[in-house]
Amino acid sequence: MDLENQKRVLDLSEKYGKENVVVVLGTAEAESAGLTAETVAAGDPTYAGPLAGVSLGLVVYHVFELKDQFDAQVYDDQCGMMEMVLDVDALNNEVSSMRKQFSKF
Amino acid sequence: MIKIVHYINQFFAGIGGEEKADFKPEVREGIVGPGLALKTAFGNEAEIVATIICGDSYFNENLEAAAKEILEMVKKYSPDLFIAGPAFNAGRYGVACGTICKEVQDKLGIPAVTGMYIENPGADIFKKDVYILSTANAATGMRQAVPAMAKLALKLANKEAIGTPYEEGYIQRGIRKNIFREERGSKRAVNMLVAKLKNESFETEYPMPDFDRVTPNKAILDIKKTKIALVTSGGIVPKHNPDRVESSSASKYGKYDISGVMDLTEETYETAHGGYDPVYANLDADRVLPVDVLRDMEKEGLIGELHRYFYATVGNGTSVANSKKYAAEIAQELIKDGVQAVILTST
Amino acid sequence: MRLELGKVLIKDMQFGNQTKVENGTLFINKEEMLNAISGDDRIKGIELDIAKPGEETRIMPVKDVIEPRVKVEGPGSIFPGVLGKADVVGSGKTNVLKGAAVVTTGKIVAFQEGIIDMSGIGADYTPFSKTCNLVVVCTPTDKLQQHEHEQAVRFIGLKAANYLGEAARNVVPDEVKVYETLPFAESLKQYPNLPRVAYVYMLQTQGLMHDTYVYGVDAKKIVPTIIYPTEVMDGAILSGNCVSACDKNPTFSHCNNPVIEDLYERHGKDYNFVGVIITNENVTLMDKERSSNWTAKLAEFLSLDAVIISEEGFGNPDTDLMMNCKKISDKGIKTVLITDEYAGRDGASQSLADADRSADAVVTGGNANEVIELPAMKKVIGYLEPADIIAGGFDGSLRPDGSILAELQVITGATSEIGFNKMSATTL
Amino acid sequence: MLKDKKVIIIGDRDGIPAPAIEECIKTAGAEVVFAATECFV
Amino acid sequence: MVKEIERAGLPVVHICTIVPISLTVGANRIVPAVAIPYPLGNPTLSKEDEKKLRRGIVEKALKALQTEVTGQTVFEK
Amino acid sequence: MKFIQGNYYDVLIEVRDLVHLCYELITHPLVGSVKPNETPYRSIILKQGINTDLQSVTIIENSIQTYEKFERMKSTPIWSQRILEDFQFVDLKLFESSLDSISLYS
Repeated sequence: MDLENQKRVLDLSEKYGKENVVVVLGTAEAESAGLTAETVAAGDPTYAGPLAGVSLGLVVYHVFELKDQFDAQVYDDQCGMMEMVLDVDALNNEVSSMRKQFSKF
Repeated sequence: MIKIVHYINQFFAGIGGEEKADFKPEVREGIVGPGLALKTAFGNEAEIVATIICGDSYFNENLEAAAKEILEMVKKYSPDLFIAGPAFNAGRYGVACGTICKEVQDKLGIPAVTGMYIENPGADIFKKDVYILSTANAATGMRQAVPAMAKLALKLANKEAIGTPYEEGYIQRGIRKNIFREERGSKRAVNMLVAKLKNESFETEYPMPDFDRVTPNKAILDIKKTKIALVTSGGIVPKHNPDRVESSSASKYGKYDISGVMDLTEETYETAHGGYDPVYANLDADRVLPVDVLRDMEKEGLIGELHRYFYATVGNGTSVANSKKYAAEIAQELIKDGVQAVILTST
Repeated sequence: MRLELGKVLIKDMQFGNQTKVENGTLFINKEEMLNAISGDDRIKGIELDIAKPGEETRIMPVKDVIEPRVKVEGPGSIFPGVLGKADVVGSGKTNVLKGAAVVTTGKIVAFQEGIIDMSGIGADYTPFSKTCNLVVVCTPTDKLQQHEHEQAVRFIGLKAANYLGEAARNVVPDEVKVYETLPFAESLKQYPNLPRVAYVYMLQTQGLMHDTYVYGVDAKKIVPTIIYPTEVMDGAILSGNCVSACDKNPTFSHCNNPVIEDLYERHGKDYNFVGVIITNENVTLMDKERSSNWTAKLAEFLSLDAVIISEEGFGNPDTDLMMNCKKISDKGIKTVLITDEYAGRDGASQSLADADRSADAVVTGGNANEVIELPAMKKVIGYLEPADIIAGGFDGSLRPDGSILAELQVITGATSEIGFNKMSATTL
Repeated sequence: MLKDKKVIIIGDRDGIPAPAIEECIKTAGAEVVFAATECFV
Repeated sequence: MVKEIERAGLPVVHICTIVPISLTVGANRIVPAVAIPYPLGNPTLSKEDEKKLRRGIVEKALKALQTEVTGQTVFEK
Repeated sequence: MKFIQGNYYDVLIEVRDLVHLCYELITHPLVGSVKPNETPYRSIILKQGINTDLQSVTIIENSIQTYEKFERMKSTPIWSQRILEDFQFVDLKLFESSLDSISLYS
């Protein structure tokens, strides 16, 4: 995950309180989805960024997991196309497994 | 407790990417970046007392000075163990990790470990000298790399016997080590013979030196429009060898402008090659590098263009790693300059 | 050709009143034996000594190791063409004093190598620490030429083994093993469906102290030829090679060639072992070309499917090995090679002086350059001083306390290229 | 689930980009405090 | 060396004296040369003849570059 | 017959230069099992040819590499006269054996 973005996540979670922050991902590949989820929940697994060794424990979802929460029409317009192309199950599994392991809220 | 100094680059120190690659060596007390992961892996057995950070460009462009500077930093902490990286597939980071590990090992007598992806150029250059843990090609492999590196590092620090590359996960060093096998040699030979007869798999105990092959590139369609470059391992250089290309064990190569040069003469060119009688090449370097003929052909329109630079190394005694490195660099430059085909001459 | 090999197991060796085998002990009448082996006026004196497994004894510099054997039935005698007539051997019955060996020692030239330690770490590397050894120490007359000296010691060793072998003539062997190879046409009929394999046996043949003899003929003067495996067991091939201790084949190893033994093990099951092609390792390139052409030709002539090729020695034989491998492979015959390595003390250098792509199945006897520390021994038979100058030794090799720091090269049979040992090397 | 939460969006140039996710989030009654699109290749 | 240039995507012809070495180092298009101290020359010839000889070798090299090959190929004298 | 004042290596280098000038190796430069970092003596037989002999080049280059490998491990010691004479003797015997082999077909 981008080093700049790690910094923003760190700052924002301090500003608003970790329990109030939710991270939503739009990642295309299961592997990078998992890594990003791990970064914001457990810390940067590559140990290169500001989140190295920092376990924020943030709640993290892939956008596909939240389908029911959104206006169906908007979701369909924005995400419908990619939902057909990408491996939704793999992505959801990867992110939810990270969430279950590392999210504290 | 075992004291460790850890070396990382500017990226893993969170300083920045390519734009910060000229970052000069700096030492920080305690742990930075991937050191955190190492700390977890080491538990109570070892402690990272300092982290040295250096930009990849800075290191590679100031190789000797940087190595010296870093060595001094390491010395101050008199650690029991030195760890660099892991560098994954980052080429210059890999070279830096390898260089500094070798220096620390050779000059300070401190065991050193690094980690790299097997195709990292640093791995090829340093695998003989340094234990390099085989890692994934990107930093996402940190989680797998670190515990294995820590394990190997602890063994080295405690002077325990190091197992095979397969057992320990390091990149094969190419070092032959005597072992005792289950069966006597003749029995092993018979087993191998039977496996070979039955077309079953078997493993040779002594692999022949590398016979790696490359698929040939497509032929040139219109040679009359082709820009051709000359490269030689015959050591042809301008008179008096301005770049001091060495007569053997070449540690550099030369790149020479031949725009306007129609013929290589005794007064202007010579050979730096130490592997053969140089008299004939010194009298007429075209005998090794046919500039005169190619100029004629260029004039006659038989070829598109002769590239304005030629490249020269000496073939003998050049280490495989070096010659690979030079050739890769030369090839990149040639492609950038729009060269479409190469004539390489060897003695 | 069918040979019954009777093994008389020897567990102990002692000097006694009569030379005989009793309950696994070989008693030797020293007087009688000295009488039997002396008579060469080039040798001033001969001493006999015994070295047994586990003793703190070092033998050096070792020239040859010979196993005592005796021909009980069938044509010829042991060491044909040398001690007896050049009759074709390899059939009938032969008895062996299994567990006994004759070891010859001598300073033929100043830089001699060849160490056998009977205990300690060095003993793990040589097969001859496991045998009860009768050591023959010969003192040459003054100013004896080296090649005369070499020849005298070689003959005395053979005579000694022959003398001891006689002790097994009338003993009922503890174990009998039968080895049989049929004439080629019959052998094909016997196993029509099995792949045909042979053993290409390379012999060191370069000159003084680098020679091998076949039925008494200097093997550099032969062209590659075919022999029955059992001929080798009766002493058809003898060593006159005493330079490279670790990877030369002493006469003992020729008679007990493990490649032949192990090829027999699966003969008739996985393949048909049809015979042995012996070839040489010469000094001139033309000879090398000719010999390798001939081995390949013979391999083709026998319609072989696969061969095992073993090397002897270091450096230029690598060229012979690769030539043999390449030319035989080019005929569509599969090859397995046995060699050893000189990869440097750190193991980082190129192991062989030659290489070929076809050599894709190689068994190695290990890196001869690896350094080993041999502890001091209570007793030294032979001469300790050469340690400094033996191959693989170096200045300061021999320490004041009698221990030796040297490369494995110095140990007789350590990196056997006919696969005598379990030692090998791997890439780290 | 999302109501009244502060949402950080990490989109993917090759997956769902941040602005698209943002549109959706708005319909769930949450506040987007940061949105970025990464390129993961 | 020749292998790395080929690997980078440039067709390369190797003019060398010792063909087996060229085969070992993995060149694909190989043109044999004259002798080690003078791969593209011959001091016993006159200047003109020597240049003619050299031109012959270079022409063969260019032909090699224009020839499609699938594996290691030696363009004989 | 050319005598090279120097050591094993100097002989190898001279032979390499000759090979590059179209001489052909008759005997293998690493003849015998005496290691290159032991003996200071070496006799090698060559014959003048017309073209560079490929096999000779490969062999001499490999031999030089082998020599360098051994020399890196441990350089040839300074031997006493007695040992030097023995090395001379072995070199002579190997040389004679080469001559014997050659006379078989010339």
